[in-house]
Amino acid sequence: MSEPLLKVENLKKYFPVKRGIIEALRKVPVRYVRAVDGISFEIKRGEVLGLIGESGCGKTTAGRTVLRLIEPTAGRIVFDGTDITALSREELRPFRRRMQIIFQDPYSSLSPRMKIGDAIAHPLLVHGLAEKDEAKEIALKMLRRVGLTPEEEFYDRYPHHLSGGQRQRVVIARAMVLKPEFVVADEAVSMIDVSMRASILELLESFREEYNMSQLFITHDIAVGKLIADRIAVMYLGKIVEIGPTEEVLKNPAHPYTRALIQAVPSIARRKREKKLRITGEVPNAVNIPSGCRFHPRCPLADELCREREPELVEVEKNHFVACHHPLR
Amino acid sequence: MRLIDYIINPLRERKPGRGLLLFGISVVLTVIIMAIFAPWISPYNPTQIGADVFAPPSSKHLMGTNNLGQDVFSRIIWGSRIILYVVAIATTLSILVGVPLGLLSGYRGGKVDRALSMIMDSIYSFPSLILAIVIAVVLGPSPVNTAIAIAFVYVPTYFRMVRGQTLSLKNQLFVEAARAIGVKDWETMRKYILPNVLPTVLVVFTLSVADAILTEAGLSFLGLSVTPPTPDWGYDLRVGQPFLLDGYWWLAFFPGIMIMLLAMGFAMIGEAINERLSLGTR
Amino acid sequence: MARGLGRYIIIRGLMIIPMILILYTIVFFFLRILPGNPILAVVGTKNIPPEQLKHLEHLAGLDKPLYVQYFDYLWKMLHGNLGVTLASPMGKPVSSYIALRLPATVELTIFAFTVSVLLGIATGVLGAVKRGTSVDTGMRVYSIVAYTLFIPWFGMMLQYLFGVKLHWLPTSGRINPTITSFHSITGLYVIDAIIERNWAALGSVLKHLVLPSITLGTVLSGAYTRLVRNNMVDVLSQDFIRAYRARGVPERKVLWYALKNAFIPVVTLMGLQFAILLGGAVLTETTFNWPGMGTFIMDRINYRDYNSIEGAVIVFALFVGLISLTVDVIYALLDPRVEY
Amino acid sequence: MLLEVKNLSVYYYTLSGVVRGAEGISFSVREGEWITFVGESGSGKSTVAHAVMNLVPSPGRIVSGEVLFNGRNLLKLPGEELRKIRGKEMTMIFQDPMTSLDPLRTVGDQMVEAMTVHGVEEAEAKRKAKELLERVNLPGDRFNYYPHQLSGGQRQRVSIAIAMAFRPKLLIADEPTTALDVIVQDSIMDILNGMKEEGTSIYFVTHDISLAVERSDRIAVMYAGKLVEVGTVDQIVENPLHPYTKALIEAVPDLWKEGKVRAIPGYPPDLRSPPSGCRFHLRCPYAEAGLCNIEEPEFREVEKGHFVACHFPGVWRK
Repeated sequence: MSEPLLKVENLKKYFPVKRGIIEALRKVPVRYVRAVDGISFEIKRGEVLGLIGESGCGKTTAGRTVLRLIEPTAGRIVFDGTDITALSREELRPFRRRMQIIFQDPYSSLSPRMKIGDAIAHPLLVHGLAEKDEAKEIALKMLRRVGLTPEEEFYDRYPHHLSGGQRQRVVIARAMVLKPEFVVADEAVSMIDVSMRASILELLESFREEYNMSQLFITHDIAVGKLIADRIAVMYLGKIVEIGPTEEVLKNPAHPYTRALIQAVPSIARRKREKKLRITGEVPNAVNIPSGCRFHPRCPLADELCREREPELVEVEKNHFVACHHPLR
Repeated sequence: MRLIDYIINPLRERKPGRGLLLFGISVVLTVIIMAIFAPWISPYNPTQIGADVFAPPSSKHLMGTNNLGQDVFSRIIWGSRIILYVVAIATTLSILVGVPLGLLSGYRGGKVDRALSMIMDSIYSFPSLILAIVIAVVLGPSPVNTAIAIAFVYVPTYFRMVRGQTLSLKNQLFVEAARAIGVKDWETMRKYILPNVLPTVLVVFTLSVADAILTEAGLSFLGLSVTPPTPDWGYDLRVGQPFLLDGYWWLAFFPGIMIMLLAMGFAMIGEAINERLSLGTR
Repeated sequence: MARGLGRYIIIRGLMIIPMILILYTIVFFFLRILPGNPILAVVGTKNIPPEQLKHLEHLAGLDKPLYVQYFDYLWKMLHGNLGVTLASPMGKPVSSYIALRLPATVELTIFAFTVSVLLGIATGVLGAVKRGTSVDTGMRVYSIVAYTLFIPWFGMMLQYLFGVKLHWLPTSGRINPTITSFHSITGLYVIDAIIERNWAALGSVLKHLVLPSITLGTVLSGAYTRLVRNNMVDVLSQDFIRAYRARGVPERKVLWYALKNAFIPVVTLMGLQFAILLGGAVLTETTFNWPGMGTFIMDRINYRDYNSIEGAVIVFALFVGLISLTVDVIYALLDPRVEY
Repeated sequence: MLLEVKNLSVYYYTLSGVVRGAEGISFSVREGEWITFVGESGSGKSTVAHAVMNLVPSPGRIVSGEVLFNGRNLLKLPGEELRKIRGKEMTMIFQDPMTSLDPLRTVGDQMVEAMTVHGVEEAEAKRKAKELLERVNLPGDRFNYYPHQLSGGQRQRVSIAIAMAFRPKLLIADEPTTALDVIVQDSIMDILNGMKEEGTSIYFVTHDISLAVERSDRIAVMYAGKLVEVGTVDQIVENPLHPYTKALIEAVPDLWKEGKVRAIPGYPPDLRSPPSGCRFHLRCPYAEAGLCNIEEPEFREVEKGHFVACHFPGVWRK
């Protein structure tokens, strides 16, 4: 089996909570939001890993930390055999070409005062991949490729002339123009209308095939994850609680939280849902993380063990790992 | 969008704010033309003392004459030169200092940013006219010194605005995208942040020019800007005050009106652009 | 809660210190470090005996090294000692002059401030409620015109109209000099007159206050008009306002809640506006011959009395600092989202 | 009929032109039913919901139509009469729980006020407010909290609790779960369902058609400011007649459906200058030149209770 393209080991990102002047003077210890609290995963070439969780679970921070857009607190990120965790910004620059990000909000992802053609051409100039004229040619081709035609006309437009769906195509084009090997797609279709969502997903899929590109696809919507991911990782309060092949995880969720999430998703195909597992309450604050299993206060199956000991990820099925003392089977 | 479009587009489109803009631009242009062509437009020598004192406005003296028999209209025309000159220098200086400092401070953050912000905030929160008075007194009365005094008190205005904008732009996804692409810091500032700050700079520019005009007029009203007999609106207003109470209203009336028209012109341009901006770029 | 607020006030109070230090340093830099011997500037000639010059310099503390001067003055300042005047009358404590002049400025600014806020809120709310109509446009134009009114000119026109033409109101000073029965205690004449139950004096004091406070207040109201109007429009379009209406809350109450929300940013503006108000006070005082801090500075400038100017600036800085502290506290009390 | 909307049109008079937000909308809501309006952003679904409350935000204006609530036209009612109905007989909850409560007042204050303005005694209102909080699964002590101290889900519960105060005949819920996570969404939907069981008609607005199918009785589909199809859930899901409805169902990612989703080609039209004829014809695979692009289809009843505005309803099955 080939070496994975991306390997993340025990990645952590803690944000300090702001203290007032008095607290600082009194030397009250700094408290941390443990946004990402030790996650590990691998992504193979051409593979899509869906990272799923509710708001505040740390999935977005995880995506940014993997790209070192946010500096990790601890852990290791290995990209194509190179440990990029400690590289300087200068040393990191060549890797920037090989890994890219697509954001959720197509409105703030583009500079309002930069022509969309220039936005797409600029990455090429930054990495010295093309001269000005050539970069423009490539950008025009890219516009055509993402379906913004006539491309000459679109090149000179500013983002405010475009709809959300069109902007997201520009954002994708800007990321794809560097032919990256790995892309973090952070809720890339959440703000796109349903009728256009599928076409954006198709576009990403076509680039994945063309470049044999890996993706970390971050989403809160399991149904979207099901469509695009080869494997799925479910995050809760900074931890991965379950990870495995998409089909397997969705058919046989082993973690109570995963099952609850799946049950809560509305569906047309299955209009009346069974609701065996009721979970209550809301995700707690990532500053005060519950002891033991962090899901235990909301878990109907929790017992003494869950309150005391934090479960490790264990393999319940081939390639299917779950962090639960009482996995559902 | 080019910066100039923020002025031209609203002029072309029939939308609210167009009236303001038209008014503002025509007033400002008129004063600029007055200043440039003063020697040709002005009917009399503005410093020429005449026997015909306190002549009320008439066809001979459009705005009357003052206590020294000088033609008020000619003094108004020549006076536009000083105020424009001072305000132009002052604004250029404060933009040249304030904008880059604000950009850097906001983008880099850290201790330097905190110290700089504190200094700027202190100056900003202090009555600018009083500070300008102190500086102008120390430097001595001359148009250049007045300009320096005004520039000093308006640096924080630009600094704070640019810094604030930079801070919020820094959190926008497109700046993060620039980092993800691998764009160097100074280029991020130049290509991604600065162009987005400039429209707001334009608004602050027009509004602070309006402010600077009033400050300049204030300083010269207090006798801290030019030495007589140089024609100057603020100074002429001061000279006119005692005579106003005697009923010679035209000595004070016209210089004051001019000061306010010019300030209003810039403020209205600013208001119109601001409205355009707050409508969003969408 | 009360304890938290006390703590908050102390922390905010401490934050004034660096601000005053910075301003002190800037003024010190301009007045002492830039070339030019203030004593010579005062005396206006170099032909004075060296001993006398030495004596004068010693009196002003100018013979010491700069850093000693810097900390000396700072130390004295902490004890409320702002040095002595450097020009006629020479050697008098600056603080006694300021004690005499400051109340006049405080009184003027309080009245002007009230005028500006009331006028600003009234015009702003009117603009917002009549949004998009000609009333709204009128209020917008009012805001710009008020903002760009030149204080001396506006003051003079009011003087001309109400003083010279109509003889309704006095055009200079704080009180009619023919009222001899009046003695100032606090320096705030309105309060003094009330304490003394001297109604004739009160009437005269109030009459003298009308034109200066309207002049200064109108000019300052423009910024409020604009902010109140825009905030109000903003708040009125928010969901919670619609939610109030959807619940059948009477429109009068809804507007009141909207105003409360729109008012919070206005509080922040008040701090900054107060600084502008003080600046405008200099021009107003000059125009109306008002014996306050502004005219004091202008008087001393004629004598190049740098100590007095420095002292006055420090007092202004303190004033501004206290105002911003007050504003912060009001803000914290009004907005439950502020944590303290 | 509890609510009858006839030929309602709402235009937004923006600086860049007149946006025809909703045009010629007619439908009705029965007592005790749950009707869901589905549409993408800009379809006019929220506009209609606001118009029913006579709460169209500026610069929008209701340019024509009638909103009959229990037979009375809300658009013609004097302010005080309307106020008495709002909050008591019909009420509304909004999309963004972060902005739908007054940030300066406690939850309790706002709850109590909602009752006292309709004549409930203060003490009684307080007692009832705490009871209502418990009914939406919030501890009674939240009464003294300010909105910013609550999470989005909790705030939305507060809004619903306020809406429950008088057991209204109609609750309009404008995308109340869009800003919330799925598990919280599910519990909010359950609470709304509880209200329905107590006799309140639910007028639900969502962009997510899959959210509509489980609890609704009927679904109304909107596209580009027009109502294109109305029917029972079965009619809409099993037997959609408008090409847009069909395409929308096929475009939604679904956990329990095999196979790919299909995008609808093109983009929604600009409502400042909507296309002539059927507004969907530019994106419709079945559009016929000379008819669909010229003549606007009539909104008509094709089978019992199943309305559609299409020249060729269900054409793909022929």
